[in-house]
Amino acid sequence: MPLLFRTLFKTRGEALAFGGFLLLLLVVLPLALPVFRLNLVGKYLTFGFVAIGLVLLWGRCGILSLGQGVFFGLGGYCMAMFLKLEASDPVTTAIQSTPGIPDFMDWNQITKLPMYWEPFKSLPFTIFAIFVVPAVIAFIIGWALFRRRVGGVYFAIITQSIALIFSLGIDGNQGYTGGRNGITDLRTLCGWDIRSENAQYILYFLCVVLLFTVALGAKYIINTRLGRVLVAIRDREDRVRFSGYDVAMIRAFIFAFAAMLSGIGGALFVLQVGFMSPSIVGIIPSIEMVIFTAVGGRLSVLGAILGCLIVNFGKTTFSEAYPDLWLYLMGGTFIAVVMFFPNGLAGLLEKIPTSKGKYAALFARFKKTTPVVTTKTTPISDEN
Amino acid sequence: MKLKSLSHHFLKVAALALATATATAQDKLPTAQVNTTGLAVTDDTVTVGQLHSATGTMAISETGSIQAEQLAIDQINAAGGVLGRQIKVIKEDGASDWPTFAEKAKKLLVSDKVGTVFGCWTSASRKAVLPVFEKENGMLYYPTFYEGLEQSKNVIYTGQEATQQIIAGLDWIAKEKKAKTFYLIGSDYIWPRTSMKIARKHIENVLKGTVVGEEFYALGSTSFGSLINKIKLKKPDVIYAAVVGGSNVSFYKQLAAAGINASKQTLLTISVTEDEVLGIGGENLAGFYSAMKYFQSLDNPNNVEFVKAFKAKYGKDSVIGDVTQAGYLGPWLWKAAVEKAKSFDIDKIVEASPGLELTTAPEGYVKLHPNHHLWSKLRIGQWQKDGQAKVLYESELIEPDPFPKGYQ
Amino acid sequence: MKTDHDNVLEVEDLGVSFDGFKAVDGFNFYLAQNHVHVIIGPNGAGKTTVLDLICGKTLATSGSIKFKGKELRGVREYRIVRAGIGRKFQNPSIYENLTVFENLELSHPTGRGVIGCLMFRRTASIKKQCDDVAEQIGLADKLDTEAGILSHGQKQWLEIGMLLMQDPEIIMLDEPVAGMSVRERTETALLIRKISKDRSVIVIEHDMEFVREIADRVTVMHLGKILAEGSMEKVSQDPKVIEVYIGH
Amino acid sequence: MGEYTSEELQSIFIMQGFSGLSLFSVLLLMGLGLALIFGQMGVINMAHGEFMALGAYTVYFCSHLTETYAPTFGPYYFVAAIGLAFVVCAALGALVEWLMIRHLYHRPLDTLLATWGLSLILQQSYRSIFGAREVTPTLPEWLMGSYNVKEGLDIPINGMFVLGLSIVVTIALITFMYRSAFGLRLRATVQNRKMSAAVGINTGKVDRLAFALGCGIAGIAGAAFTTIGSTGPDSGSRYIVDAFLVVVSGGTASLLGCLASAFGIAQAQSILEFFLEGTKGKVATLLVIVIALMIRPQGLFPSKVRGN
Repeated sequence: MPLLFRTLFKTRGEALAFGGFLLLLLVVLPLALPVFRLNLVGKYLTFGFVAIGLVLLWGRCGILSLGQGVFFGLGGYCMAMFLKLEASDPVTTAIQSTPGIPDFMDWNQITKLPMYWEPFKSLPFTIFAIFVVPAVIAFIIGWALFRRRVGGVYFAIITQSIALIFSLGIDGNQGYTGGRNGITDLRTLCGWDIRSENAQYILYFLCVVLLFTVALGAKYIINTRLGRVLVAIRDREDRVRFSGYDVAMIRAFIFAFAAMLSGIGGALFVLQVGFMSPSIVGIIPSIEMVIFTAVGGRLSVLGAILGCLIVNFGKTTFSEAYPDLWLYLMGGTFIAVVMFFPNGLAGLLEKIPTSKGKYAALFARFKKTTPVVTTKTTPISDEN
Repeated sequence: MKLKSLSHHFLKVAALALATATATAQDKLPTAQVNTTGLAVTDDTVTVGQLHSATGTMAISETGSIQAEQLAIDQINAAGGVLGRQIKVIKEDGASDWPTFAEKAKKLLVSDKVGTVFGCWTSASRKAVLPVFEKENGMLYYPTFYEGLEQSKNVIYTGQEATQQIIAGLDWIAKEKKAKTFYLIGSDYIWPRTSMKIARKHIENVLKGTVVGEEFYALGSTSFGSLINKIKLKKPDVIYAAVVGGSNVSFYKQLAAAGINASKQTLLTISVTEDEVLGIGGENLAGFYSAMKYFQSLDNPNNVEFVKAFKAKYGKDSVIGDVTQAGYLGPWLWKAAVEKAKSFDIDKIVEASPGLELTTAPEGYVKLHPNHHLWSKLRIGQWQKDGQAKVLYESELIEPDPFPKGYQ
Repeated sequence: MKTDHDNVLEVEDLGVSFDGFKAVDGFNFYLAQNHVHVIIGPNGAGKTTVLDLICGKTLATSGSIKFKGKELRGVREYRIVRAGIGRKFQNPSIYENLTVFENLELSHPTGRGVIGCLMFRRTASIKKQCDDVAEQIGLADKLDTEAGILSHGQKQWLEIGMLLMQDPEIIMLDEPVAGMSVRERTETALLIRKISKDRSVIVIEHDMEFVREIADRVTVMHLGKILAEGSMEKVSQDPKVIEVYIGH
Repeated sequence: MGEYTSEELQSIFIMQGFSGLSLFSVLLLMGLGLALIFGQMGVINMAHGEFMALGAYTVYFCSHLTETYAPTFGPYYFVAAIGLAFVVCAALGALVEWLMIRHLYHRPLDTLLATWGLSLILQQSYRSIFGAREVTPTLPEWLMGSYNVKEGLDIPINGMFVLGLSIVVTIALITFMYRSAFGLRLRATVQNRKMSAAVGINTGKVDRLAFALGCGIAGIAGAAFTTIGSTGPDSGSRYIVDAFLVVVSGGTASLLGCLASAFGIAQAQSILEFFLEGTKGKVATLLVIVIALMIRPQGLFPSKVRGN
């Protein structure tokens, strides 16, 4: 046990921060917030799954994916298909031309449930699919691209195009996917009303517990040899390759892992929000997920979760008061983070106790007069 | 400035309010009596919510509804409010993002306890908030013409459902233009798809015509060259279009540039209002037809007043489209229902709603059907270069039928 | 020339062209066991490209590369490394924000797959191996130093040390003494002689004095082709070689 | 297609060819500025679409001014407006480069994200200044309508205009790159930045000018697109993915790559949209491009410089 503990946390402060945060989410917030607000926090936390994936993928391994929404969407759609089938029993859908199929299929003159919907009548299969479908698809895409050494800006643009294709594909097949409206009006999970207050509390706790399990898993990866290899790939790809590592495989694995985390997030999103729609899988939400991660700290697991909470909280509260100013603030914050605090909030928090010297070093980096184009990111400090 | 230009209208409104018997300061009903379910109603105010996209891609379309609803609320307040209470508005921004709509709807109903919500524009946003309204038992006044296939206790649809907008329009064009062949074009989402489905059934089964092409383009598509060539090849009598958003502009500009104009081709659209014409440019549309229940150019006293008030508030260059007018009806219909029910309770409003009539509507007389949609007329307008429509045809009042038999 | 299995590496008729430009053409090269084989030649002769071809970084357009009788052409880089060929780059390529120890440990061949990485544990034997290699490359007292603050020469040695961790049968060094002081050169020469006791070494170098110190055999390249081959004495008297070097 | 006469088919064939060409010119115009910046500094400018929108708004602004103060100038203002769009966008581009981009050259991915933040700010400022609704400039008569070759064969004038403009811009850019002293410095910097700096080229200035030039071309593109598309706060975002794909498929090496990929993508999309319906055509096009990029990630014309 102490060994595992030491693998997970490098310092006592880190463990304390982790515990404190868990306490906040599990005890303080549920006591302080009405269930409606708590449900919102739960929704924000589902983006935390994506953000943790991005910490591994982007912060650690240097691969920027602008298509994480696709995997969030795949997980979410798997869950939504199950819930929709449950909500479409022949009794409640008796007024349809074909009772027993989802309403949007009926509106599109589909008279029989498509074959690939059938397995989603089973909960175990659905859970299996939530984990496996995003991971397998990501692995195939990643393997195809990383083997051919696609990286950097190219990878970002290709994943962004995939996000566009995915959302267009959903839009264009509304008889099978619900189209732009998405899959709405989800009510029960195996007969349990997911919209009730009780259920929302339980789902919130489920979300927090799963998120922290995943966070610990990610920290474990970061602190094993795999974590060090990821950083090494980011900074010195060729050296890693010529130390006998299969760089493409490792990248594809981490991409698939991040996708799986996104898929879990998507499924929990659907459970807590009650619907799924292509508007959460396209280009803009995919970039927003990167923003959450960047603001919180691309190197820090805890920071990324914090980023999701803070940006979304800001969005909700600030956009209630000044909807026009919100986009200025968001754009400005993002530019500032990228330019001056590449390690985000987590990086700032770590800096506080240290002497002035580090600040000087931080700013010195931006005063370099001769810009140098390289394809690598400069090694950003690597403490977590 | 508003007061002066609107005074005439206010007098009429005030008279109407008096006539409907309750809303003066003297005989105000006690709050405990008009509000038994804990809504945000005090002795002097009632809080309502407004939920539209002020930012994001849909802000283009929803701005008009936001303005019209605000105008109606201002006018109601100036005339003494609802049951003697001034309306306070909480504005929420759905930011063109459906989960945000759901989130904000929940906030309005659960945290703010608003008496009603005016809002949503796209079908997708309505579908996202619908379960919230049903679960929390809120009230939504939804202004957009839409695909039908829906009826909820908690929603009043002040725009037309698909059959109201489509069937009379197709009948007219088939008769006027002796049209037999139709090319159907829409943006790729539920409203155009459902509309085209109804249109196709009507063309094939009733008009005995043929559909020579039916295509849907992703929202935001900007290149229509290939489509236009296909149209040229098929030479339909009528192009029947439901293209929305930014694609609209590209579609009509490219159509005009390819030499397809009103002198050679009949085009009927169900998605172009005065709002869209601003972006497309009147010269690109001149001579084409729109089927709507309302045009800014309607010549009746209600509308003249309305247009004057709207321009006084939002500037002389502002325009009013179909949805904007439908948005304007929302607060008035809610006020009428509340005053008929003598209560802000949602269940009592729902009970009072069927059969409500509004004689002051800019579009003319409207009546609320038990299925929560409005009886309304359909008009065919022909677009002029100045961006206004010349109304050529006006139907009788059409019964709303959100689940049309034989069209599904 | 011998072609039996005393040669660990046999390169025959190797060629590569970039858009018609033949960077390496008809290149033959035989590396004997436990030899230090130096490739020299003026800039642009194609020396680095030869190393790139052998280690799989660049794909050859013709010829064959046989390592202990097995064809290496078309094999992915990491597999070539795992087969037993290590390569050092011209500029020191190390992980600057890891310590010397971590640099070495990361190069240890245990657990190079995804699962292996997750299961990897720092055992006593791995630790000892790191210590031994650090001793060999003269960085034993710098194990906990961050690699980024080492001197240029020490970085070069560290990279050689990282190759030694893999215990390869062939080590390829691209200009290992560039930018080193005289004393560092002498030490590097000793190091190369020492490590070639158990393995073969290919070195690319410009410094003739240094080459004389370490080379068992020398190949001179010019314009992508072999100009001369043999012992240092022999090639340094070859009139073609003299012409190329003096001509430049 | 037996139901059509051969003459009709011939006309359609010509018009279809033209719509492919016209899409090509649109893509090319979108991609050129982006490609210049990408080639120069390996940076994808996510705010490219917003620079295009700025160009379009400049035209709208000019149109408004002309109508109000100099109606007689109506038929000609458009040409001046395109020039102004170039200047305005280039100036903003230079400012952005100075404030933001130059600090991020060694971090291309971060530049991509920072420019996305910029695009949010620009979009919202358009919304604040010009309103959320779409606007349309009054276009001069000579740009409207089509040239009727014969019955059933119409060639759109605005299409020809955009095609002509894209040819002019391309030729001007190529001349500039390969015939001017600045072009030489620019190409030298791309090839070897340190060396260029060592021989006295002010690489910082070269970067700024290149970025400004790229943004200026985006402005021209945006201005030209007022003839075929819409102008709204987020109209730029409708073009970006297409523009990115043109540049990425072209490869980093040359403007030639951009030209070739714009042509290929335009023809693919034009043909696929003719035979497939609506969205399916677009999805098919994107799929083809992405799969092509997976197979040949270095693009059509990769950089030939020896890697390290």
